[in-house]
Amino acid sequence: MFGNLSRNDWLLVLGFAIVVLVSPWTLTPFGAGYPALLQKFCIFGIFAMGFNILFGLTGYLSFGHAAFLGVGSYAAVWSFKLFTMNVIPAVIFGVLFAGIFAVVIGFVSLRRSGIYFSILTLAFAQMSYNLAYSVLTPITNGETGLQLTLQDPRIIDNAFITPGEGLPQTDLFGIPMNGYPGFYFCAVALIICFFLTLRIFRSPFGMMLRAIKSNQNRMRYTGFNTRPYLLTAFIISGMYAGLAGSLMAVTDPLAGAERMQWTASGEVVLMTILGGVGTLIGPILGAGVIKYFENIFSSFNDRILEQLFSFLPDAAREVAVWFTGLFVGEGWHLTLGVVFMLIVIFLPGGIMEGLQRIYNRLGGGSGPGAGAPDTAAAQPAE
Amino acid sequence: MSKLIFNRRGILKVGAAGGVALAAPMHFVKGAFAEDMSCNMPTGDTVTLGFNVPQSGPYADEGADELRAYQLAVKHLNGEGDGGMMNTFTSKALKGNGILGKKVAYVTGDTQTKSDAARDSAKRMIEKEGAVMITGGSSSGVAVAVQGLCQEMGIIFMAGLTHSNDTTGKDKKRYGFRHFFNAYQSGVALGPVLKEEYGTDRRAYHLTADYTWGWTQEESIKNTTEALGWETVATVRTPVGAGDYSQYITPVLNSGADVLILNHYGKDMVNSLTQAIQFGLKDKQVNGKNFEIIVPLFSRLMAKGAGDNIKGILGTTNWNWSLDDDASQAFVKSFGAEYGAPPSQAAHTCYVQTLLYADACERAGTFFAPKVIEALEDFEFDGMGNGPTLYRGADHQCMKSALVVKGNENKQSEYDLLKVVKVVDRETLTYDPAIFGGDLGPSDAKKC
Amino acid sequence: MTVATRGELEGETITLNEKSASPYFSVKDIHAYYGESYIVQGVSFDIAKGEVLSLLGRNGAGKTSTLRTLARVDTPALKSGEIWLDGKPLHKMRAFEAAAEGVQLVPEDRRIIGGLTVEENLILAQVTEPKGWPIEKIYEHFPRLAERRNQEATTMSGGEQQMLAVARALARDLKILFLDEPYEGLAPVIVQEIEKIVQQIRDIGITTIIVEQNAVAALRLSDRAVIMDTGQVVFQGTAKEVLDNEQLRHEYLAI
Amino acid sequence: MDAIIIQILNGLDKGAAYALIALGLTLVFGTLGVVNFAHGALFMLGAFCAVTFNKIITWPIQPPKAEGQLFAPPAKPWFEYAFGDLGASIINWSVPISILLAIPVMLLIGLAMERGLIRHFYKRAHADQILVTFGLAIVLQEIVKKFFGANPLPQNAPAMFNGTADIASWFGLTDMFIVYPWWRLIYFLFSLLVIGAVFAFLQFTTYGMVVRAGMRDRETVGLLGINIERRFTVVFGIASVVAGLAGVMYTPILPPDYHLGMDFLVLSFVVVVVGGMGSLPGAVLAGFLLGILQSFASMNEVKGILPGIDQIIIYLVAVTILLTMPRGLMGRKGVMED
Repeated sequence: MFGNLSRNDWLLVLGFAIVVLVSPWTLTPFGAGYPALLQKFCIFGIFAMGFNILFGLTGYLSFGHAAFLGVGSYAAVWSFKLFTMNVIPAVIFGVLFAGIFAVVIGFVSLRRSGIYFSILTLAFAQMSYNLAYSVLTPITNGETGLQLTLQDPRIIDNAFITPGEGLPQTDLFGIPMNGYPGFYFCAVALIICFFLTLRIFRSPFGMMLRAIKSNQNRMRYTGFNTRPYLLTAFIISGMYAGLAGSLMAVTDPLAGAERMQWTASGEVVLMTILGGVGTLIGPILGAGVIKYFENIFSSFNDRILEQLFSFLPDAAREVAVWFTGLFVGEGWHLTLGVVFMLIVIFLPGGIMEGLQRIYNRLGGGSGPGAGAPDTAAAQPAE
Repeated sequence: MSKLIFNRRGILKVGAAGGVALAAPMHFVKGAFAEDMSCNMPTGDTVTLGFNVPQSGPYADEGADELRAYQLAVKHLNGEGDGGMMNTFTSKALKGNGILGKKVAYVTGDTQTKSDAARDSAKRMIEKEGAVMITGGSSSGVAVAVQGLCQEMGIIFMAGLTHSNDTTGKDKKRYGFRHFFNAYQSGVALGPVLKEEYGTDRRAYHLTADYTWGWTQEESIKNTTEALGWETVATVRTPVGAGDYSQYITPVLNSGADVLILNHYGKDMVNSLTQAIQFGLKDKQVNGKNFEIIVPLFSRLMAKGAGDNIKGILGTTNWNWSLDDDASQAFVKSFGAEYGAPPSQAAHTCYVQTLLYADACERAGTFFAPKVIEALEDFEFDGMGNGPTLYRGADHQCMKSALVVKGNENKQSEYDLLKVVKVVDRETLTYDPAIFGGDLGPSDAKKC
Repeated sequence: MTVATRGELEGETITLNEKSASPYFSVKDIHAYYGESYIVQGVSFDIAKGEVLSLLGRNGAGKTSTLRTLARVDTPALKSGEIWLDGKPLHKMRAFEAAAEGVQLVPEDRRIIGGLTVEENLILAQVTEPKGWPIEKIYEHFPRLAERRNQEATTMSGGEQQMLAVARALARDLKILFLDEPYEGLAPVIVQEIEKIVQQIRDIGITTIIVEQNAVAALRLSDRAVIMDTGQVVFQGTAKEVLDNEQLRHEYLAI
Repeated sequence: MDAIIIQILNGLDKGAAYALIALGLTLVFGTLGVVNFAHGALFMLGAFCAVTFNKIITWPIQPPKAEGQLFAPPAKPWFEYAFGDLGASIINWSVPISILLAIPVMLLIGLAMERGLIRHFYKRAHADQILVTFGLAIVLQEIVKKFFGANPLPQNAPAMFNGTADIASWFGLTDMFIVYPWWRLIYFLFSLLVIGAVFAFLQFTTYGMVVRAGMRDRETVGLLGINIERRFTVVFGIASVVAGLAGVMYTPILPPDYHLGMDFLVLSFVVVVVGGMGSLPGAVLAGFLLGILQSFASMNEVKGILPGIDQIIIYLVAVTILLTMPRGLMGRKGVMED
């Protein structure tokens, strides 16, 4: 059944699983070893990985993928509100609804290609966002975001147990899904998604998508209908986004409209490109880097900087604090912008290309293409 | 209680044990669950507060001013500087040696004025940096979202600038407290002044930001004006961040309305007001009366953005630096000396909230959240710039005076943008907490 | 003996043979790529001043790519090798610089610029130095173009567009002309007309390379021929040699 | 009827801003083939040229603090001190005058941006172009935020253009009430002027003809001995000036803040694509069309039937047009389709 995976691939999955599962320990020295951020790494890793199945393999740049994230979140929270706090149905609903949404949007948007496709997806996502923010408030609770309330029916839970005082927590058969258990739940989801993605990359279907990317026209001339393949890829990547959205709700039962805004769609594009388009690991790394910056850099303030530079004489310290202050705290966006520019200018293939270069320099590879099996799939964005 | 709960607890234990085995690091093995331990109770010689303010996005300037106020409050709590409102505050529990003898430290985060980002950043401060209390915010959506999170995690949330009725209404939480006034109180405060200035025979046209805060404000003001005998011509919802409002403003011209009420805040307010003036609404005569514009919620920082357009326009505000009571004076002096500019209303409410939390801990004698909540509920105090104030236990809303202000026609300084027309007293603004529904929920401590 | 050429100065070893002069136009072992695909695989040949050379071969042999490389357009990318025109190192230049040295390519799809009139297309050729025939002179030689001077150029027939493409090249002071499939897709009557024009160009003494499917037509005008296959030169010789060599014609030209 | 006419005016005015931004964006895309996400930032920088000019000439001279006052009284701009009434009227006219500042500044910014960054991305994937220019847009706006803060900074139109024009009376329509702010009318006329100037430049000058030719087929233009990239650099500078001028003149309508560019970015991309990638008339047409439709969708009568339509109308129109006209209103085949 898994005949298309080589021994190296299995080792890759195993290695990946280990790296993910030990991350609470390994990331602590970097200040990232706390559940909320670790959860975000996994969730956005899934989101970016799914996005990459569409963008990386077929070259179709969707600028509205955040819509599926939002739909997944809303569906999951509604599952908590209506049925049960158990996360399994929530995840299923999230993926399912995002999938249905993706069928509709994908069917329409894939009638066009290139930037016209991008704008169509952007338009759909922006419509979803604007409506969710205002007119659809009965479903989405508008700006505040959809939250659990004490009045929720929760019919399945309430049929079996008397609700306690206060809001219930999301749980997996009794294990509350916040903090580290929540992280491990997301981590397992990430590992499963990674495995699935690897399989897609190695499957004939994946090859077909790559072929579409490299020469759609030629395939059209030969009378080959590419759209079913594209639509399938679109739906799969929409479902990944739905899963990510539902996991966001699992770890924090709230769904806000701004998850669907174009900036959120833009973010996943940035993550993917930053990490390395079309590579297996790249998007996950990209997601990690951006979330890390957002969480860690924005938390720096002048006081922390003062401490950091306390070894300097007064005048030099002031200059140092002022200068670094430009890039952290409220200036963290500036850092983000600068990093994007540096990466794109100097590392067109994203972080993965950087790693590949380091690997080659260390003598690990004797030439291009001799790197790790997953990076061999790396190719520049078209 | 049904026995099934018992069963569920059983599952929970097994599950949690599994979780512990999996997640062995840090938090799960940290200390036994003692009787009165709540989340992040400080164990060393410092106590960490989490200041969660918008540092990017449209409210970044307000966030910066809030942060200034927080830093000032920390200074005063630690016994540095001139003490500001600690000297005028009627509760004398604070000694200027930190809180309960622990030096106050703080961590900061950027809410980006987005619920998700705000919750992420609050979570970081709680999970990673050990903040025992979260405060801040410059929008109701964010306040409600963070308040919900804090309830789940058992961390006290002292709301910053949030004006929606929901924050202490239908979305109120046991762990959330608001010092700032709300849309309902704005309406009540404005009523008599509107009657006095514009009479009882008016036709009002509402432009309302299309989200929860806008709606509650529209509703509150509409109720007030209709009670005065005003007619509501139309209530039009405008998209948030529309930028150009011309297409919403032009219909006002021929609608027969003689009052325009802008239920906008922040950048939206600056834009819609600027453009309304541009369309000549202020110079218009309708039904033999001067056309008037009302902005129910004012802030000085926004007034600055609107420039001269603000002149003569009525609105309400929680507090203004021009107040001449001792407390306000002490605060303005202290803030002005530190930063060279007077504090905004957002800065004021954030400063007060920090002091109130610290004071509650002192009075409770512990950081244990349920006890601190108890100390805050139904707490009576004065000397914080809004006269005698009650932290109402039923909905965690402060009952205090608020201000009706007018854009200053003749300013004495760069910051002298708002003129206080009337200080509306606490009795007038007190309402029945039941009207907005909601449920505070339990105060039982959470470990984290 | 001759004057030292640029090649010598740059350390190139040139064996002085009996011709005793470096060729007017010289292509030395050029290799060019479209992205990853290796298209031109080490092509070398020389042309003397005023000579006409046919570049022949089957579809996909790399003829057009070679011409494009010689004209220094951005694709295919020249990875190694040298191109010399009258002592100037074209391989170091980009298309617009090569054009300033007198290189002109008339591409196979003519590349008449849409949205511009016939006259504007001609003016465009004379925006920069060196200018060739004045536009009035061009109109004398191409009365059809004169008739249509204010018409949008792409609305003309294929033959007329081909005329314009050639005329546009003549509007520049050219030292070498690359004609890529000048007869492709044209009716026989028009082909004759174009052929006449090419004949004229030849008579003026402009060094020319013709790439053409119709080998016979091309060879009629040529002094020499180069045959390419899979990106490499498989034969060099006079036009007559090709026409006489049955096997060669059969194997590479299908005639 | 009055309402409809006024909404058309609103639409034209809104459309003027969209069209100006989209025009520059299309110019850059059509020539350099670069998808420039920093174009909105150029609009914002233009607006801040006006702000900066105003700041410079109104640099406050602080009167001494009176006894007992905590904060100093309002300051007087030094231009008024130095030049009296002339100074005052220059301050009054600061927005239009700052055009003189904006043109060279924006040209320099444009040239520097193209030479320093964009030129290295001609042959890179569109995704790379988007990313790098997006990064640049963030950097630019954060720098502006650092210097000017996050709050909107109101700019006043010259006093003589305050208030409204009674348009109905111009046409002797006494039974109608159509008034419109002077400055918005001026903005509309200004945009027509700029658009006209750009088109005239492209249509009636040899330089413009070369640029047009380059947009169609840059390879052939190169074969004719023209260094088209150098000319495109100038085009980038022009696009940047157009965006900047649009920004300068917009400041009295919308008090600018650092985020202004991002607010317009997505919208202007929709406009460009609806117009058809690379088509200048398409961009202008789409700008005005979407502006007018947006205004109509905001009318109470329309919103009453379709609540929320005003929030999505632009996107809805974009979807409809792209599905019925594959390459937008006036797009050409093969541009940006793969």
